[in-house]
Amino acid sequence: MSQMNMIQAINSAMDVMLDKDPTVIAIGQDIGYFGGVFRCTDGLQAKYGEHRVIDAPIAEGGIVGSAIGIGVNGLRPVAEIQFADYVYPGMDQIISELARLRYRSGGEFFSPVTIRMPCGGGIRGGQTHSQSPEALFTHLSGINTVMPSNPYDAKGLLISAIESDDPVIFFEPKRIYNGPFDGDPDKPAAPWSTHAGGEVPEGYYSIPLGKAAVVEEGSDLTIITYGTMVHVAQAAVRNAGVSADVIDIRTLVPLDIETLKRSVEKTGRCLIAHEASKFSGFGAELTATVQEECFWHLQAPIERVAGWETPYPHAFEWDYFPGQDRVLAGIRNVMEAE
Amino acid sequence: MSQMNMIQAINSAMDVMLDKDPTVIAIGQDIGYFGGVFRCTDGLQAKYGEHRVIDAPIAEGGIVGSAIGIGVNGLRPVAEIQFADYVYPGMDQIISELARLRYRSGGEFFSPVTIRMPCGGGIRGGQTHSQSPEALFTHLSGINTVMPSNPYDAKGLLISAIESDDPVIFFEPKRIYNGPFDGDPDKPAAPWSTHAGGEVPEGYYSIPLGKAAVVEEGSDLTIITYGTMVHVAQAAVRNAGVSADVIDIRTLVPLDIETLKRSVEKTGRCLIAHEASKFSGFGAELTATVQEECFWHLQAPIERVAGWETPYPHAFEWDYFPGQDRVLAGIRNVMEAE
Amino acid sequence: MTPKSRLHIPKPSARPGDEPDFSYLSLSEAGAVARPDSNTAARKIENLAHELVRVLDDDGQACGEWAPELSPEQLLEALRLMLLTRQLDDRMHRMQRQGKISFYMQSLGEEAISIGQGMALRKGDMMFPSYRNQGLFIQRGTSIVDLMCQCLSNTRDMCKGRQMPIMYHNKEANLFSVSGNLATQYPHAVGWAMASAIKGEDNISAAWVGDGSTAEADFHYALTFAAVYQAPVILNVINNQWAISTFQGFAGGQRRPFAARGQGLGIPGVRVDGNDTLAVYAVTQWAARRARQGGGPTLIEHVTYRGGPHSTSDDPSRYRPKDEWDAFPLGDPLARLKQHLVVTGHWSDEQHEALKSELKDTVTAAWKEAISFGTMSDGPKLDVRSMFEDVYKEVPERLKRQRRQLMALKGMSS
Amino acid sequence: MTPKSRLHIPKPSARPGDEPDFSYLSLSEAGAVARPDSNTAARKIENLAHELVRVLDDDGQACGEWAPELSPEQLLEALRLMLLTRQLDDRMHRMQRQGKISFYMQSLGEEAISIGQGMALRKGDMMFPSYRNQGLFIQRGTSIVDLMCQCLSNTRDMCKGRQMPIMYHNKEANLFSVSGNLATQYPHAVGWAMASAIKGEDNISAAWVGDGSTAEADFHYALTFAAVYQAPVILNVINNQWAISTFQGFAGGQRRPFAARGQGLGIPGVRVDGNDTLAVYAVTQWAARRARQGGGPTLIEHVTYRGGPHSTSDDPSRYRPKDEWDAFPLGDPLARLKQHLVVTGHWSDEQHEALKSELKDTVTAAWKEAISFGTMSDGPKLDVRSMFEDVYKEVPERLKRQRRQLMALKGMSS
Ligand SMILES: Cc1ncc(C[n+]2csc(CCOP(=O)(O)OP(=O)(O)O)c2C)c(N)n1
Ligand SMILES: Cc1ncc(C[n+]2csc(CCOP(=O)(O)OP(=O)(O)O)c2C)c(N)n1
Ligand SMILES: [Mg+2]
Ligand SMILES: [Mg+2]
Repeated sequence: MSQMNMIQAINSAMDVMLDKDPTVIAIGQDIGYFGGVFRCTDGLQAKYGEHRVIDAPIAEGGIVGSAIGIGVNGLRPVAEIQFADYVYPGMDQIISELARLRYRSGGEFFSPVTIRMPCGGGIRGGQTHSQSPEALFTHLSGINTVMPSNPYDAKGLLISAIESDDPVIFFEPKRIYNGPFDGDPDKPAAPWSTHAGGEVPEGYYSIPLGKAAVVEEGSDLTIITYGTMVHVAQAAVRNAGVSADVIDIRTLVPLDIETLKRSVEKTGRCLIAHEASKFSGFGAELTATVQEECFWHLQAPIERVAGWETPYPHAFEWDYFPGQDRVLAGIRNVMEAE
Repeated sequence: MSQMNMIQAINSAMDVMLDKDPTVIAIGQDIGYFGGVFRCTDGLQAKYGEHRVIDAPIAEGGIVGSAIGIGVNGLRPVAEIQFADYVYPGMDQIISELARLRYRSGGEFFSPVTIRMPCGGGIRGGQTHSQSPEALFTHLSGINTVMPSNPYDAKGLLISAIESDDPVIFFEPKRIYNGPFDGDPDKPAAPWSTHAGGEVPEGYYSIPLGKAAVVEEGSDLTIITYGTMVHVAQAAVRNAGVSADVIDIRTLVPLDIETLKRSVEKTGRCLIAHEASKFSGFGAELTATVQEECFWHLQAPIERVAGWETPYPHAFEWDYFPGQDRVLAGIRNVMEAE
Repeated sequence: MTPKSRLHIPKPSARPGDEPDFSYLSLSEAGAVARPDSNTAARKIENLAHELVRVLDDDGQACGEWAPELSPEQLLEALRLMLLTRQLDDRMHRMQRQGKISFYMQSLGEEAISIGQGMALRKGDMMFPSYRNQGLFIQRGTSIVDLMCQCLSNTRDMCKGRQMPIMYHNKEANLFSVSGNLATQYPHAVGWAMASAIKGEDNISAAWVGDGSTAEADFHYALTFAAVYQAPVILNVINNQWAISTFQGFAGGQRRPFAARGQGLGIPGVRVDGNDTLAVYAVTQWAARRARQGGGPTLIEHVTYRGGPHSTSDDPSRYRPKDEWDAFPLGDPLARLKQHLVVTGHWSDEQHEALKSELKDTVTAAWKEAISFGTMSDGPKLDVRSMFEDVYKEVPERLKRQRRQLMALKGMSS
Repeated sequence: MTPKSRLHIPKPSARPGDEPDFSYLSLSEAGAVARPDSNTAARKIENLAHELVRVLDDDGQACGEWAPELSPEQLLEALRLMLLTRQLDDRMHRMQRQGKISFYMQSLGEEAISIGQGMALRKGDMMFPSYRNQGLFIQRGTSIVDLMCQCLSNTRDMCKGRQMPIMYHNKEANLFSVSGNLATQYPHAVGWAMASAIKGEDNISAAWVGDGSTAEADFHYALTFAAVYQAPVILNVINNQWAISTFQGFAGGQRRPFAARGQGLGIPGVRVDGNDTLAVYAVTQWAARRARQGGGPTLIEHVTYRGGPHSTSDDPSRYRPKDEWDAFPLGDPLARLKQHLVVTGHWSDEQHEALKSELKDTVTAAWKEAISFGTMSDGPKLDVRSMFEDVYKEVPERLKRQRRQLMALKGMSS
């Protein structure tokens, strides 16, 4: 066991897999000699060589497209998109090719590409370094979508993603790369060493895709969330003194419906929180799923707490994505509804 | 008034606007000399010249990107993407540029681009001529999304889209280009002349974006849908003899929540239908919205009837997207739930 | 606004009713272009992108440095495969017209490219075809029945009914799955070649797109990655003059040959007579050797003509002269190879007619066999349950549930 | 696997600790490149993409056919604007270091490009800048205070707080909104130019990207559309040798100059000494005339060096020699223009120092004024309600409701 922040945990997952499986290769902008703009691949090129940790041209579609071909030829590529905000030039290769290759070839071809990308706001990065586009990927059949909320999960889930023969979109909430964040921008960031998820085994382990984690147990309501918002929700619950199940879904696709169901059937009340805009955000699917599965147990409308429906605004980011106050207001709505 | 099918109505909308507003131009693959693969721009280049109805290279990102620049320079471009399945190379320009330009420039720049594209299945087009990707666009702040279900609406809504200073994604369900389709592939297609929506004024008129149409009135349940599925739902309701409000939302963004609310508050039961895959499809947002707005009126879980969560399959398309049988099964679920 | 517009709008040389006019095509004499060593530096051979490598002259004689060493047997085999491709296309086109399949795309007039290139590559080389490369499948031994079954989406369809007709693949034969999205296979081929280089293998890859598709982003991505990493890949542009209704000028063809597209990245380009099987073979062999030797990518432009409609959904008489193909200066690839074999004494008109009718019978027999595995209306049907497979490696719970729902609705057991 | 890999991995000429090495840069002597007429056919001037247009020689004298007719006043104005740009950059970089703004990007070493090109274009010409073209904003008269207010996201921010620092725009001055997504502005510029041609106007447009950004799809789209429609546009590539940590070889720069990228589409390319204000001006004027005369697009590669870190988030000492800029053979654009003015008798060291301290004061005064409109921590603040505006032309009901929700939470009136 070691103390790791999320960057170190991701780096460690890459290291473990590059070491364990000679077919694993990494490709992305600035990931090689430099070690990545967030240093998630620091030291890996020195260790595994520039033929396995490969700097790429600034061409997201080319990175995804060539990674598909690399995967078809028996290697196992982990591609990095420098920021999730820059994935869109690669959308066609992801949607039309990566997600559909196995299906369209009657199961004969596939490409086990993992695409890592930092997402989310709170680093004063403005609209091109802060987006949370995860919902878009969850509508595609044929790929899985993951977003961890702590170093332990990040490493275990990334290893599963790399090992999976299905393509995985792996979102890394950059706001919590260095420590959990409770939604209060004025408070100094807590280091991961203060958090159980900061204890990370150095070697190989994996966490299966498709299993949610109940990170807080309670009886009054269920909060379903993922990524940075897990910590904001936990803090809100603690500070408000309500008794809530806080569920970190960890993988958006496949979604662990059983865990959600068990909790909402117990509490009868449900709040869903994410940073992305509300309209057609992933909270829409979560809401629809919960109301389908748990309708008769619901004692109040499911509440969505989400980013406003504007592009990500630089100056107002703390007012844009939900902090504890909005989670709390949501909790009040859910608890008082009748 | 004339009898028009949907292709003629769209052609007429383009004609009216090219004639009325000298700044309107059209650009797209094969739309000029040839008149479009579905003939939606037939005759328009001959009438308005090849400098206003412009054939484009096969480069969707270039079409959207150059249209943005054309729009910034005071013209009003209507871009055609040959099939919605081919919009993805243009995603970055749509998401990062078109949708955000007004916002990021403090309101000083905008580009009034309309992007037309045929969508949906049922023409034996396989996975690259049949997709329904509308949900992806509804999550983006800064653009509107429209999908008409008949010639009258198509013309009126397209004229509004072209006149709008906000960008519009305009989906044309190609299955009903030539006539309404009730979901039964074995029945000969009914011509638009048998449908009230096939009566179309020849000149200028517009239908505001953001207003749903109640196309069928009833009391037992509310069916919310759009595009081709409007006709499938209507046929299912008629054949089953249930009394339902069938609501054609017509514009997905902005969504006419008031009309949905009024109906569901009246009926207490709600079914949502679309061709696209269910998971994170637009039905998720519709479900979430309805349960938020009408929770206390709901007597049964909201039911989603949608495409299966696979890529679009060529051979099984009639089993893939919902026909009357699945709508009926959904209606039974909603009506019998307790 | 129009009267004062100064925008340049590309115009084809002829429209319906006009005389066909190919004066815009710059041609070289057969044998006229020198053949440099396959490891010559790219900047020394920029001429190859502008001239036209041709081997067969008007009399059907092979001439010049590019004339490949192919035995009469090999050439006869090429002829047979080209004829088979054409017979298959003809049959399937008619089957679509009769409503037996939903869609089809012929490669009429372009057969020399797939067959010639297929013969010049090794079994271990990976191919990333476009939808007009059925010849590659035939050359690599995919059975005609298999191709037909794919078009029928029947119980023996290699795609299990998941794709439109002609979107074949053949895993064992190293033929990648054809996509309906234009040019997406280009970066795949480059990635595949990168992996081959990383593994230290000497297999190369090849990809094909049409003239129109060069405008897509993936064309640029592929060229950039190929140049940066010097990937062992052959990138082919099949310039058949048309992209549905737009002529190649709408992809920039009025300005420079497509073979020159990579010059700004130092990728050598070779412009070849795509209707000359020998030239196509020779150029491909040259590029393959270059790639295998570590010389990186080559871009090959095949100058040819789309002899048929774009697809069965198309009507070219709306946008180009009906007799344009007849006027195409590079002729018909099949007729030219036949002529070569005849003038060199290895073939005769009688033999040709006999082969034609033999292959017609082959195709007819294949069709009979293919439809025995099911058609759109009759015979065995794909199991609808299979629709839920291969989305992921394992069928996830959600899809199992959806499968049960569908089966219940259809009153079938799941 | 690595030992046998045959993949080519581009390597920069020097890494931290190594001697800087620019031997890979091919240079021409000042005055050595002939200046063709601006309407010369593209194929006749392909040399311009490979040579290097230079006007100022090592002694600061202007020489050769490209030497532009610029008065001493104009040159002094260029010097002033370049100096102002550098002073502003220096100040803002330091302000970020002190936590006063969240982010900044200097144009250190690249000032000649924006200022020289700005001077060569007309007021009606539209500019689509990248994030390292602050000089264009300065040259077109945007006040320093306005630029600072944008970086502060304060009450006078032209972007109303919606974008990170340096993502300026200036509608009145025909400067498009800078985007954080690389290269997206390239097709916009082409579209704008197409519209200008359609309207029959003779305004042209210009766009800028970095060497690394040429790998993006939008670069290809823009070149293709520009070539096909012969759009009146100047497409600039600022080759400052680095793209964050990757040197220009990762965008294909090891193979051919970026100026050659359009040759496969018949777009003339001109490679110019980007640190030579006179050469930059002359080449831009040439390309602008060509475009206005209907000669279509020109691609200009400016050879320069990124003197500072990529941004305030970057530490270049991790990936390149600390003293690389000092060794850059094309020097410092500011020093070179100054030298020219000194040797031609129009300027002196004393005047230069005086101007520097005057501009420093200007910048200091501007900063004082700017922060009076608010900083990240103090002073007037943008009204948070404005966050909901400009998503659409009118604020839709949904956003009004969300605004009310936020206001209620903050205990403010909506
Ligand atoms: C991304 C994308 N855009 C548009 C289309 C529609 N489309 C199919 S084929 C075609 C023309 C292609 O022309 P070309 O590349 O010259 O190939 P050819 O058909 O001549 O072999 C078009 C526009 C598509 N399949 N994919
Ligand atoms: C689409 C996209 N991908 C990646 C990035 C991240 N990024 C920002 S600047 C940069 C390097 C750009 O280098 P270059 O084009 O040479 O311009 P320079 O910074 O040298 O002026 C990268 C990779 C981005 N902003 N947008
Ligand atoms: Mg073609
Ligand atoms: Mg650079």
